[in-house]
Amino acid sequence: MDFAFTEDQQELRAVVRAFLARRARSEQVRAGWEPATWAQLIEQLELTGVALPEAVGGAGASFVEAGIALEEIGRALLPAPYLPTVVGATALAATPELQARVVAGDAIGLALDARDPLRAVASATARAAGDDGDSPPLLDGVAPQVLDGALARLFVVAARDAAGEPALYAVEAGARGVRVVARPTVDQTRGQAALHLSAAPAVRLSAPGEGAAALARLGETLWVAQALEAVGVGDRALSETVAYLKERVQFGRVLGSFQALRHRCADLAAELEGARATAHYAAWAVDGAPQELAVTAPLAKAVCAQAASRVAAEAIQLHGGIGFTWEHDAHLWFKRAKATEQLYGTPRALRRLAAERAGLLRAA
Amino acid sequence: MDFAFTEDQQELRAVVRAFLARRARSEQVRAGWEPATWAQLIEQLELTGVALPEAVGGAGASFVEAGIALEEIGRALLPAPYLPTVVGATALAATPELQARVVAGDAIGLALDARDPLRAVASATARAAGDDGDSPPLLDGVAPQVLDGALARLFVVAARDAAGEPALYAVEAGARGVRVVARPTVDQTRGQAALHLSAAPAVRLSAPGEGAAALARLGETLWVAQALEAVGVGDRALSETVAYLKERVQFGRVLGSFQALRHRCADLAAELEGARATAHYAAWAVDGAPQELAVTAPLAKAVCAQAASRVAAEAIQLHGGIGFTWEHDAHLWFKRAKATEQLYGTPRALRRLAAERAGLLRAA
Amino acid sequence: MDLRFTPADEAFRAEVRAWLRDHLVGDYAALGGAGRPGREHEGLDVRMAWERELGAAGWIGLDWPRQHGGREATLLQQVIFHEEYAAAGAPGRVNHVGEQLLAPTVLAYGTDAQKRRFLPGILRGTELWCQGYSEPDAGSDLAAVRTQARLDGDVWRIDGQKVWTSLAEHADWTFAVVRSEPGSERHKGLSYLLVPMDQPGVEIRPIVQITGTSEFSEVFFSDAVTAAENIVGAPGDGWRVALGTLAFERGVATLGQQIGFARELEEIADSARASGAIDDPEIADRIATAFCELRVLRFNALRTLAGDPTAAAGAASVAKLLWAPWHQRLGELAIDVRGVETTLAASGDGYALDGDQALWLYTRSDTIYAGSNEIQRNIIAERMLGLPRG
Amino acid sequence: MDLRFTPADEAFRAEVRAWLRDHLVGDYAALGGAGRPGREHEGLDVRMAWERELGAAGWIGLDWPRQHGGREATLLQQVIFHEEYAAAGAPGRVNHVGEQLLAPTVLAYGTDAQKRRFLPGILRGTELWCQGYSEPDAGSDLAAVRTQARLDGDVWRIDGQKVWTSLAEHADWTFAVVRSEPGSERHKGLSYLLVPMDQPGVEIRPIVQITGTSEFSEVFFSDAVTAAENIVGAPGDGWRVALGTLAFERGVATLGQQIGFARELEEIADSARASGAIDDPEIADRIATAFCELRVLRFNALRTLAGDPTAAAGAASVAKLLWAPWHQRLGELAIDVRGVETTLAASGDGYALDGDQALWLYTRSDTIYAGSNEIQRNIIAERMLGLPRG
Repeated sequence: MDFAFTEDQQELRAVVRAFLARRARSEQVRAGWEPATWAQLIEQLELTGVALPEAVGGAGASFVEAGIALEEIGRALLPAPYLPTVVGATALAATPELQARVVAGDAIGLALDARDPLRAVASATARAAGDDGDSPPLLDGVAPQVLDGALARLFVVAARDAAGEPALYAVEAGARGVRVVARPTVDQTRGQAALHLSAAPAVRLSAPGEGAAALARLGETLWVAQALEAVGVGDRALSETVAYLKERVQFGRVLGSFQALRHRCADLAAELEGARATAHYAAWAVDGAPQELAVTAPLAKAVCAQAASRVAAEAIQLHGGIGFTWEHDAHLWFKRAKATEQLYGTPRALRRLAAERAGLLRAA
Repeated sequence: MDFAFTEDQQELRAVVRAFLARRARSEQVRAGWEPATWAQLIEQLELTGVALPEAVGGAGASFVEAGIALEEIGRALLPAPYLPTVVGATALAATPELQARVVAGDAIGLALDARDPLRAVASATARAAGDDGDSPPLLDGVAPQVLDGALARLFVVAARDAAGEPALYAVEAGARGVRVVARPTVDQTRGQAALHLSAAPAVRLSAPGEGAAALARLGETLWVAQALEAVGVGDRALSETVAYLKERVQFGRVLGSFQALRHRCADLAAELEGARATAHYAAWAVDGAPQELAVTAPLAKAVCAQAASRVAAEAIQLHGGIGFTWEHDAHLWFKRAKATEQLYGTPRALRRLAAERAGLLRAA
Repeated sequence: MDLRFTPADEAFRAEVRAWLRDHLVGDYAALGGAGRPGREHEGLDVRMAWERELGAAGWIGLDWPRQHGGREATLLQQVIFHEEYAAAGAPGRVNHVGEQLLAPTVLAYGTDAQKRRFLPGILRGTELWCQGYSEPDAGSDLAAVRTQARLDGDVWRIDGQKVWTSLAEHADWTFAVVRSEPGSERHKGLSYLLVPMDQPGVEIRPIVQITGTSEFSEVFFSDAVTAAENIVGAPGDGWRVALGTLAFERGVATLGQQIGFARELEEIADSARASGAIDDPEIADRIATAFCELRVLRFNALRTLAGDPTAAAGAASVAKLLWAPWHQRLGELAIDVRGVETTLAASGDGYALDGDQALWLYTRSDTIYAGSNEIQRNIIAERMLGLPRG
Repeated sequence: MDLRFTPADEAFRAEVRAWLRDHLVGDYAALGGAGRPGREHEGLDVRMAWERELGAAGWIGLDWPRQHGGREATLLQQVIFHEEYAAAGAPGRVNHVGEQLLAPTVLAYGTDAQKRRFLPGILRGTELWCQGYSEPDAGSDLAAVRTQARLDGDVWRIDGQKVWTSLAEHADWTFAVVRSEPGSERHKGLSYLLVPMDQPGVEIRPIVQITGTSEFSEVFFSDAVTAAENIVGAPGDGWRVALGTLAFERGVATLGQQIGFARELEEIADSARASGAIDDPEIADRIATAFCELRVLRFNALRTLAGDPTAAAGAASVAKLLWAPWHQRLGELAIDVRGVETTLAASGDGYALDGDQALWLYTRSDTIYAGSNEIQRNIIAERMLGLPRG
């Protein structure tokens, strides 16, 4: 067992962090989606393909590497559709041509239920018997909250097939019957859109009988990705807060020398360390021990999102008045952390799910 | 509106506190029930009759005065059946001869459901039509957890009458069909006993049709009494902890000068101040605004018991190793506070009850 | 101990209620909760007119001496006024700072001339005030004053910056704590000046907050002037006067504030019932807990205001340390009741939030402004518990 | 990053498991969890025999150098041993202090003669040790040592008192930090002495705890003696040696400890299912939360032990600050699942508690002993976050 990142992995983290230090400064993050930055993320850093097979142009590494990127991108709050893209790409194993497009930079939107990603949001119409034949299946449905949906070229849709079974489909953003409506968000560093499907042609991604498993796997990968991103946000919030406390003088002393504040930072650091270990373990489990994800993924999301929220809330408090201004980034961390808690299952719901799956809450 | 205690009330508090400083020192508290102390409480301080009418020998004051005694006795952890006696006495309005016995020092045991004091624990047998006639009603049932039950001369029993309606009865401890079995307790400063009634002759306390209201009133008074006692326990735990922190030197400084500890004490003090105001308001409401008790009593118990528990838990922590020893009193406060939380409705259950009664949680 | 209001108090309550019923109509009634925390800049013209209505009817300066136009109302009558005012849904006051902070300071420390000059404008609702205490690098450390003032003939000349000033662009005057003795440190060498806002030397820049709205401003003084006599107390005695101002905050508005809190909680519970979120036991417990704790806030405020003398030291800090985190938790609850949809902003120009979202974000400031949680804990530890400073 | 155990590790695990299966039988198996926290004095004779069994089979001193009889096992192999040991339900070890604290100290700082004298007794399970660090008025301040020692010819003479000593009445030896330079202060002038317990100058008084049982003792030294050569390190260098001892605590037993935690949690969940308390959503959430957080403890321990170098500074403090309050909350949960009946003590002589009650009370000490929460927060703030001391 080796819990240390390899030298290559450490190098990857350093490169991504250095890139984001240049391209995701506060004013850039606030300016929103920047296609040129995304292009560099694809072309220079090859981040969308990092966990995809070499056969489709990817780097053939594991989700651990994608996780490093997720953590760093979360840390920087880069406004880019990396999370849904790298998660959605894991559902494209049967369609190498679509994976190749992801490697080339096509962003994915996850058309999932924002409360419970294991539920279908659309259904394949019975009138088109396309599930088995030549004509493509047609999807109807609405996903009201698709992260970064307005930037997606491709949607991965959780739907019921014509037989009523769960299945995953891919839908082109530009296809007929597809309508994408951007929606304003509280977390201004990440957009959402509503996806309306009306007899939209789709490509089936999951084999018959395996849809539920594919959807579960997608949801679990999503939770792991959220956990990693949250750890990045929490790490940023804590490290900037600690740096501020070391500088800021009040009552003739550096704020960080006040024991009450030091102890609160220590509690946050301990919680965040636990969350970080959990997120890293979960990132490894995506490829290394997928059978553990049923329990580990929901708990990782629950634990990490909550840690990030607590750190970000304290970051505002510990910054005092300045932390309450629009100008300071503290509110961006806070809003992202809370949105991560809210999207795709609350910490409480996911804790319960994890404990149920572990057999602890099953009725006797 | 005047929230200040009168001079007489302040004098009462001072007298009771001075008495307990002599008669409820740690070693006395640990030695358990001391009849001579109880006798002085009755004869010198006249505390069991403080809220009872002058006609039965009482002082004719209000439950505020009883509340002062409850708070101080809680503060001292005096092992004596004052709480059930003073609460039970409020149910004896229709039986002045029984109230007179309370004034004279007969302790009362509350035969209530320890989880929910509003539920009956016994029932009057149908075979004895005594509810209306000359022969006394006979009670059957078990109250497994009666506070200080082994010291009671008289039990107030929540039962169903022969018609199945809730009613309150009085049962003599020495009567036939009455069996009292002392039970060891975790909080060693307050005993419990199981009360077994088997066709035990009883005196009906509540008029037909008014039993539910009488039982509700008894339960609410009990919650207020618990709240007051808990505030006393919390006040003792906090004040002794603060005193300890002012004396104890570590790392070359008085412990109480460490800001992390000062801030925690401040949080506890704030919570306790809120609880104290609530308990005092509730004590006044028993006689001053009984219509408010339906909401105020359960919330007072919930808030005050929780405050006492938090303070007592922190008292152990802030005392360090010595706070974990049998020799120090911290565990006595801690065990009493927890028992108060557990007995007669948990804080969570009582918060819910209060909110339901206030109409906040009723279904739309 | 008798927690009923007296007949005289009830009569006063009836008088307040009747007046509000008759006068809080039309434009005034249409304001709703405008001007309350998070909405301080709404409907300002109408609210200024409303302030003058209040003044004309004698509802300003309730507790002032009669000789200065007050009613010498008791503490409880002031409480009653604020309760009724809140219960009627009357708009947020525009001159809280003038009436509750500056006026008592002038009454306590001011000259007769100052009383004649400044009290009537407050009493009639015609002169608005803003506060000039906080400075950019000072944070909770009020003594870290760097704004300078020097006496130049018959005027004070002022240079420096204040921050977190409410309603600065509408105020006619500010009271500012300034360093009048060059080279002095901390509490020494400070003076308490009254400065007109409408002059070239005063510049105001709004501070945008995490809600995207602006409730506070920075105020820059560049050779700003005020007449030499506009100093309260002696030169160099400003710290004592400034602390005096803070001490006048007796919390009479607390119970009125709690009526607003109760309304917010009821709206959240209504929303939870309508959506079915109330059936989530965690949500139900959080609503129940908020309800119980709000009652605790009320009992605690009554105990302080209706005079249990043992509750004096640190009572204001206890009240703040209880209500600010309570309100913050309420803000969290407001969006948790609705769930993931609250990640979506309201439609509208720019960054638009609905009421729940605004409450959630705005309440982050409750534990910071007017004495942060940390400052309150320091005060309680020191004054109530007697624990020594580190 | 590869979080699978290697085949070599799995083989080691199989070896441990097989040995335990074959040897943890009869009286040993009957001990159950005896000796675990809260039950440290149970079945001591059998456990001492069991310690000798372990020693004879080479399961003590796993990581010691081969020349001293160890296996030079890796950190992960030690972890595996503790996991299997806990999973098998083997009894609490009687000589943790000797094996995990004293032995590494002697290996690092001791003379060859000390190694020859003291290591074999630990290795074979024949000599038991207890710790002599804490003093009555010191609390968390380990440098506040008042126990005196002076060299008198060929012996050290020791006077003073130690406290919170586990298994003092069964230990053959103690290692004590003493003040050997009269008038010295704090970290200076201390020495690290090895002192035989069985002598007239050593008196032991048990400390009764809030559970009514006694896990610790006070140890009084009144002209107690030990040979001059029984000093580890130089005279006056005791602080460095004592800190070294603490640093040897690498947490290899952590994952084994967590297996015990998981068993406690499962028993609580079983109890909740049996009684129906599991249908109370608050209880269910607390069980779920405890489960998730226990996994976090595991991942955190794996990260530290399997070597993410970025997790080094303060990692032990993070682990302690996470597990101690977790275990305390578990104790609360244990009695809350059962409710009001847990106010009744168990029947039996004197003050008798059942397992849930004992867990509830015993875990109050988890946040105090072996570095209180407060000490851990200080360490994390300083070493991990670099925040300056006050």
